[in-house]
Amino acid sequence: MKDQVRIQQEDFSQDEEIMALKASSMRMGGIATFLGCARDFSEGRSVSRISFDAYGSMALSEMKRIRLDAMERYDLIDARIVHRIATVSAGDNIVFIAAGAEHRAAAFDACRYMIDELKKRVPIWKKEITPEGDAWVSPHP
Amino acid sequence: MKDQVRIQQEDFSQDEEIMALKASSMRMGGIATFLGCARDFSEGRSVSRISFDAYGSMALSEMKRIRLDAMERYDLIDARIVHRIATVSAGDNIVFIAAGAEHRAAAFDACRYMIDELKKRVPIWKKEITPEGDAWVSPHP
Amino acid sequence: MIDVLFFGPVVERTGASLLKVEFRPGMTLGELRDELAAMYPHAFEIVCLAAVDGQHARDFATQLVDGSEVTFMARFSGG
Amino acid sequence: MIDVLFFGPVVERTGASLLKVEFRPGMTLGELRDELAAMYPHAFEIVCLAAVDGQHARDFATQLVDGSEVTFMARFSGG
Repeated sequence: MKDQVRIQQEDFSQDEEIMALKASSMRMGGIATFLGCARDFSEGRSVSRISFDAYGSMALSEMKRIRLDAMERYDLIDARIVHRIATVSAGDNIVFIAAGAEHRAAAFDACRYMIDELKKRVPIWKKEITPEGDAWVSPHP
Repeated sequence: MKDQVRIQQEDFSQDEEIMALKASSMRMGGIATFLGCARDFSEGRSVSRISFDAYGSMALSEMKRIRLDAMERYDLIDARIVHRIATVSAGDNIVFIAAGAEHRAAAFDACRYMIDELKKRVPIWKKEITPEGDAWVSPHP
Repeated sequence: MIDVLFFGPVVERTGASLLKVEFRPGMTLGELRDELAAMYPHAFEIVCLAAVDGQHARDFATQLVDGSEVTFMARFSGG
Repeated sequence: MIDVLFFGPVVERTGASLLKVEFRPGMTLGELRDELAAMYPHAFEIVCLAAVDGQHARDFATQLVDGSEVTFMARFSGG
């Protein structure tokens, strides 16, 4: 079984991740997921590809911590976080987060918490490759 | 390509549904999904299987309406709703909802809206088959 | 004729999933409900929603038309 | 020695992803930042987060220990 929290180059399968998530319990009534994808257009420029840089060891330990925080805070049964570090094209998967709980409210709240925290706490940077040149993404504060 | 809104007996694949959702645009940055599953335990009783009854034609038209309402309300790029009507066992999939938007907040809000509305507006009833006998589920008001 | 449909927990209490009820001009949804509730009091204890021709019907003063498909439903529990 | 790591938009401006800085007893995170900011002013314009040994470091008065791994980072943009 693949780890619950991973940074990897290759794409992932939602079916596989959900099967692994569900394997932990038959008491899971609601699973909320978030899938972040590469867009072909950002802030008015067309984007051909996106590449990433990461502080790998810290990124992975922060992602593990976010998972544990969410599990405790929302009384989840299980959760998974996968982030790709690769050069991707428009439409490609970047990040996948899944939260499984007995009921749906906790699953939704936890899933949203995890992606929000990931954006705040995990040292990963995105570079947009556009026909006019490359540019590191500066998120709005 | 399968319909965006369906009632079906057979299981579905999240990978397939997400691929169909993404096919509509390269501008989708965030996809939120909800997967409802059969639990092995409900209100203190163990549940072996769950069966369903539905007012099929109305259920499908209400699901289509919920999708359109969500698309407009949250400015989604696309959305999908699949509900199984079958006899399922603990851990099995029941309902899948996906909302794709440019950004994540709209995707989350819309996904939650659709499952909340589905529970309120769609004429489907669940019967829990337990070792002590069968019982239709009465949701809390 | 009016087709009256029952589903799930309600059909369990009426014993029938379809009733054919004679149409009377001017008949309202509320009148139909009251007649059926008198015949199936146990089933109507859990009825809390109605639909006419597959549309949610909240106004019981609505006049039915001949050939309507009406359903009286328990609280939904899908999803 | 202190290992200083740079990533993404910062490494683009420093031209180096790793610097080895001589350790001085009592040296604080803030002192290290100020020295590096003087050497790489353009890079430090976008630095807004620091970490010591892979942990977020918010207190610039923190004393470093010999062998620490320190990083000065631009706002994250993953996810």
